[in-house]
Amino acid sequence: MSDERELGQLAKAAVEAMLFAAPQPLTLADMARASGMPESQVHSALRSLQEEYAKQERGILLQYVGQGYQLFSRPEFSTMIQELGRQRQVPALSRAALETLSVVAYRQPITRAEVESLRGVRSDGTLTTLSERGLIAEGGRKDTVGRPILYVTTQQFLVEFGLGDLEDLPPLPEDPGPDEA
Amino acid sequence: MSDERELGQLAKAAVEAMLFAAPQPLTLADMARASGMPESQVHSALRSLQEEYAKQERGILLQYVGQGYQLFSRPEFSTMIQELGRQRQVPALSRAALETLSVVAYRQPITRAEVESLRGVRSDGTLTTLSERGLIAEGGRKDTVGRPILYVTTQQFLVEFGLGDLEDLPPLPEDPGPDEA
Amino acid sequence: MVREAPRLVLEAFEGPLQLLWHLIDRDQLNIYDIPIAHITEQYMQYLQEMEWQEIDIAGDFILMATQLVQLKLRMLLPKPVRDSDQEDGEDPRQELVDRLLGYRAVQTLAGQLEERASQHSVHFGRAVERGDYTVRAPIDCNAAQLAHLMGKVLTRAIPTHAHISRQQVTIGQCMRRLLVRLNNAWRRIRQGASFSQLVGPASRQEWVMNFISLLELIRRKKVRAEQAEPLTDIQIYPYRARRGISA
Repeated sequence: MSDERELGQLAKAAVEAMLFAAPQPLTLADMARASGMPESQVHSALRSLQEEYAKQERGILLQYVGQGYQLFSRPEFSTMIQELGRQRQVPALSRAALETLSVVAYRQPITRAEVESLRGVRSDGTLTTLSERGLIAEGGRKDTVGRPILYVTTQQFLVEFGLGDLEDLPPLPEDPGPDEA
Repeated sequence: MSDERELGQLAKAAVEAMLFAAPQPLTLADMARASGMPESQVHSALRSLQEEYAKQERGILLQYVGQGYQLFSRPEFSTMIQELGRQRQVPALSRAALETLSVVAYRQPITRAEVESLRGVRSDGTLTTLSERGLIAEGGRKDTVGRPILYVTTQQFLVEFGLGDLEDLPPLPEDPGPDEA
Repeated sequence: MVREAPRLVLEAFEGPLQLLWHLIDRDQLNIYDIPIAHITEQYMQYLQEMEWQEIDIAGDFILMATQLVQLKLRMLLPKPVRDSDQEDGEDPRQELVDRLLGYRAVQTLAGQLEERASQHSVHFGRAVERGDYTVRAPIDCNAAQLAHLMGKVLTRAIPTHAHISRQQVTIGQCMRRLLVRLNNAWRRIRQGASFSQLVGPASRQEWVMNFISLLELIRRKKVRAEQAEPLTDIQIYPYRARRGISA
């Protein structure tokens, strides 16, 4: 009896750990496969976790969204969390990095050499910074000599700049274009 | 009396929510500012959360890293989590870079020349790599001829190496001295 | 003299101090009483046998070699007349010993740090993009500023780089071609077309051109574009589909 309780406790902890750390919503099958537990056990662990979160006035909650389970912070604390987001500044991007980012955004996919030719300065450092920040990524190789890397902006770029899509990029100022040129 | 308990419960839930949602370690000050609670209350909420996580056989734990608090999954579930697609983030540094990093960590603030004299080799390349990785940064200039750059480790260094503070660095190996040799 | 020596790669050693430690360990020498003549000889032999691949590192090894030779000479010379400032019996090897011990400490620390990181790596923080209530990392810039910066880049780039203007002509051609094809598709089936259909088989260069053209067409309200999700194909419609295409 006490063994069973302990097992249940362990299953709950395992499920909580998986939900906490997994990069996407998890299905019963995902968790069963990863943990080696039967789905029924995962399921009852999920149920008791959900109850516990609800009962104990916790800061997080468990929801079934789409086709998987996911942890969320409780909505009543979202103001605080937004407040935190406003305060904690990720180190601001340098002017050079922003410039490189705009070139990639408007001219993607684009090679380093093309970025440099447009900016007129070496840009490998800023491209690295932007990649590390997750704002740009490799989007294949160009079919020319040396098959250089092509850079594109990422989904995170759209999210962080509040853009729905690349088409939401603001129009370029005073770009003459073929018709008016 | 019951009000006080309720307030404590609410503080704990708020702190948990903030820690859960934040993508990086949060300081006491961060959480106090965002929630409007006094730091002392945030502190006691952190303590009771930490105790609870430890006592209740939970899937997550609370750690002090990079001068802030962060939630992590418990290490015993790391295999499952890797099974679900997360990868262990061990800083991939060359031996030379690690050596340079430890010199900077223990001797900061330190100039390039001082690093090189300790290591016996040129270290400009590894210092650049470490700066680009965000593990070290310029921390002013030394007041000597040429005003050389002084290097210090960053918060990211603490975070990536799981250190709360510089005092958490492993102790310096003791020099046995000629007697014991 | 041709000699069959084991080919050692210099980079196997991080530096001269590591090489010296290798020799000390190999020959089981006492660090506090290093036989300088012996170690210098061994060190020089290594240097001769090594492959020199990176001149920067080679310099560090050679510097150490000269320091060792100097030290050896000092050991051989009769003791100088006692300097009033210098303590009696100061061992000329002391500085080298200090450096070697310092270096070994550094190596130990590097190992400990690595171990530390490895222990920490089984702690997973949350994967951050997830969840509706997650904090977004704020960026000190907005999309309008990006456009502004890009505009500046362009005005700076156009006069100095001839191929930029050539590219702009090509974009014009691309835009017209895209519109004609879209127009045809619309007349034929009264439906929009996907970007990849419109472009057809093309080189990457042409894809770039076409995409830029598309952005420009959108900006000028010649076409509307929809994309269900990032990285999926883009559906394009004439901007005023009911009235046909103005171009």
